[in-house]
Amino acid sequence: MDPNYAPYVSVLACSIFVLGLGAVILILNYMLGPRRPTREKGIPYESGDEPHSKPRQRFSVKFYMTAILFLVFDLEVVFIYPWASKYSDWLKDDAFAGIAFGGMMVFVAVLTLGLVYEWKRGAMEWE
Amino acid sequence: MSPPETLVDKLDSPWLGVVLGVAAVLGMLTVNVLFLVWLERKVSAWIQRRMGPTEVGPFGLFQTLADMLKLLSKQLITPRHVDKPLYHLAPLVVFVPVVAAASLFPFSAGLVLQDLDIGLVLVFAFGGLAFVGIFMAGWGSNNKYALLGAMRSVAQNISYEIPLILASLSVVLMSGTMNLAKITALQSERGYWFIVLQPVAAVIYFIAALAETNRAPFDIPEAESELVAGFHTEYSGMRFALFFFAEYSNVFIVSMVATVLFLGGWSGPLLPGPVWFFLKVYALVGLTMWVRWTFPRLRFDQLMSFCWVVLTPLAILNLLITAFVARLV
Amino acid sequence: MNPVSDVAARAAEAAAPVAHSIPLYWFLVVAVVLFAIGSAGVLARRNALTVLMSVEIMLNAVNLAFLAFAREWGNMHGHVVTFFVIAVAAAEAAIGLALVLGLFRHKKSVNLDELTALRN
Amino acid sequence: MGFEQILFWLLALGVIVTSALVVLPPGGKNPLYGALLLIVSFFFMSGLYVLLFAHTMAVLQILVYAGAIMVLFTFVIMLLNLSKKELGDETRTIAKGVGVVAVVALAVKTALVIETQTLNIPAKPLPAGFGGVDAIADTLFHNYLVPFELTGVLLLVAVIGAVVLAKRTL
Repeated sequence: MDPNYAPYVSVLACSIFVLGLGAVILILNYMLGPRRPTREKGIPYESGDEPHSKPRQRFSVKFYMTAILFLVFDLEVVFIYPWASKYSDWLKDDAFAGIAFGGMMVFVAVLTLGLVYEWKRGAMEWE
Repeated sequence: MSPPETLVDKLDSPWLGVVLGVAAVLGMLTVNVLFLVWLERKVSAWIQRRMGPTEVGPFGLFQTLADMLKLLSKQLITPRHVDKPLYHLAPLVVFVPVVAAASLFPFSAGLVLQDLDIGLVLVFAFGGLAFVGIFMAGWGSNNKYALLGAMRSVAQNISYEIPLILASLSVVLMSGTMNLAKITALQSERGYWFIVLQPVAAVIYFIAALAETNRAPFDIPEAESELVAGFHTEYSGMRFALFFFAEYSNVFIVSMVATVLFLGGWSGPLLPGPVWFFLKVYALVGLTMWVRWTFPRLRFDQLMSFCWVVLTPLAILNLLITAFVARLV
Repeated sequence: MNPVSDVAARAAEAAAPVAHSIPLYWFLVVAVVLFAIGSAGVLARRNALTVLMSVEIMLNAVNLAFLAFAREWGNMHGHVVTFFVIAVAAAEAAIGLALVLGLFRHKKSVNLDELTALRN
Repeated sequence: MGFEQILFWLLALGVIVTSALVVLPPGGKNPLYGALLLIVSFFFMSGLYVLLFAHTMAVLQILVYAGAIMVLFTFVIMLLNLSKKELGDETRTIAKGVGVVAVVALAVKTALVIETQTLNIPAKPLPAGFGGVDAIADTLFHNYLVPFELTGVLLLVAVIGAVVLAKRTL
């Protein structure tokens, strides 16, 4: 196997192994445990009350705003990963060090504007 | 590029190596989680002037093991009107990435199952996958508390992931690598831990890690007084145990990341590597427990705005200042 | 890189084209099939969410093709373009889903056939 | 067939089947199933990336696609919590049928063309560090600095647009 991706194949094998093990544990529990379903056991748990509204309501759009912010900052982080791991090498090259620093500075500043905008629009105030 | 010799290389058959390695990691994780749950109960008891578990084994040490066996023989209750595929698969989806992430850590020099150049990114990638299982559990359960708990849990997890990663990137900036083993070796080589140069990042990381693992004072998603048990309300028996296992494994994993990034991993004088590694991990775990049983719970809006208004800008600032200072010196 | 070693490197490249164990063609076929699935979804489905997901499938197919060619040419440009495609896909999803939310508020439906305001 | 080829076909089959299920039922009927199947297909896809020596992109694919973009999708699906009626009926028109047939025909034709066209490309040897983070960083910041900054602007525009669109008609 190519040494380039051997460790990743090993990660894959590891995940499959763990998935199988988890399934075995659940099946074991299914076989060992008793099976006596009653009506009361089947109703959604609301601390003993009968459920009195539909379980799946609509949620605040604030969750969506949070997800948008997360998406943008996740991409920022993804662009910072390669930059951060190479930055110390670039510092040895004086001509390029400034570009590397300035380039990331501008990128981060632009994305922080997005954060400030969302904050100012009140998208992050949960009432 | 060529990775140092790992456990897998030392065996003749790579497949046997993988299976044995995973079994070892899983065993390590299970023992630690069982111990962690016991420790949590003892620490909370100590803080609240109680005894905690005392019956099973010396100091009640085997209490969690007994609990595990009890759960294994319990009835698996499936409530009516659940979304069957989602409800049944959710525990497995939560369980697998956690163990996969745990298999990436170097416990000592050369004692690592999978030595990847981008190990740190992969740990965070697996951590980010937790949301899938939480969603499946919350949506599949047909229970309003489970669903609300899942929504809050995911919103909190994704928000705090940003400062968490940004803080650890400040360390990457200084080490110039994302290989967990190399980051450790570098600290051992230079003779100092990165917490010395990055105290702010360490504090940000610690706070964000508390929130990532849904622990008090950030345990809104499973606030028992308002949401029953959060997204795993409707789960019983081993299904519940898998969620519980994943939760405590997460505590352990974020502590391991912190140990590698800020506390020099397995490096230390006299004692062998793994001892140092676990000593540091347990010091951090103990700290999270102390915090959990001492501080009151935050409100959800406070939680979210604290992340986006305070923690994230601070982490960005810290990263840029680190880059700037690195240029000057 | 100094010219001498550059020449040497080029000579080495010209001399020894490597044979990968998985040919480029296989990857491209998978990419084509995925792209077809995605575009069929965009054409045939009227549920806005499924249409957006089909677009993601198409972008993924393109990424696969870029990475396959990057391996073939032995340089990293394909990887960086994939990077940008991922970023654009994220921006597209953010705006697309905001539009879906808006559509739902207006029409109480996410069916794209309801979007007829500009017709006639 | 060697191990790598078998792995390739397993992953390819996985990505094609799961992607098809996103479009067809069950994914086409229930968007939440569609989103979860899409996440599974991203995993198979990143497996293919690894076989192309693009291991960094494979991990970033999981991090961004499975970990961030799909969060957005699932959030919106749960926010709307659509009933059958709100999802709308799928109309079957002749135009759609023609479109799908045309797409399939085009795909078959393209596959045949690339077979004859790509057989002659001699593969270049991979430089040291191919597919690693450092190689990506070098190419990104040396050759693509302006597109990189523009991506930042694009993301800013996306945030502002999404906030405006989602907030206006609350």
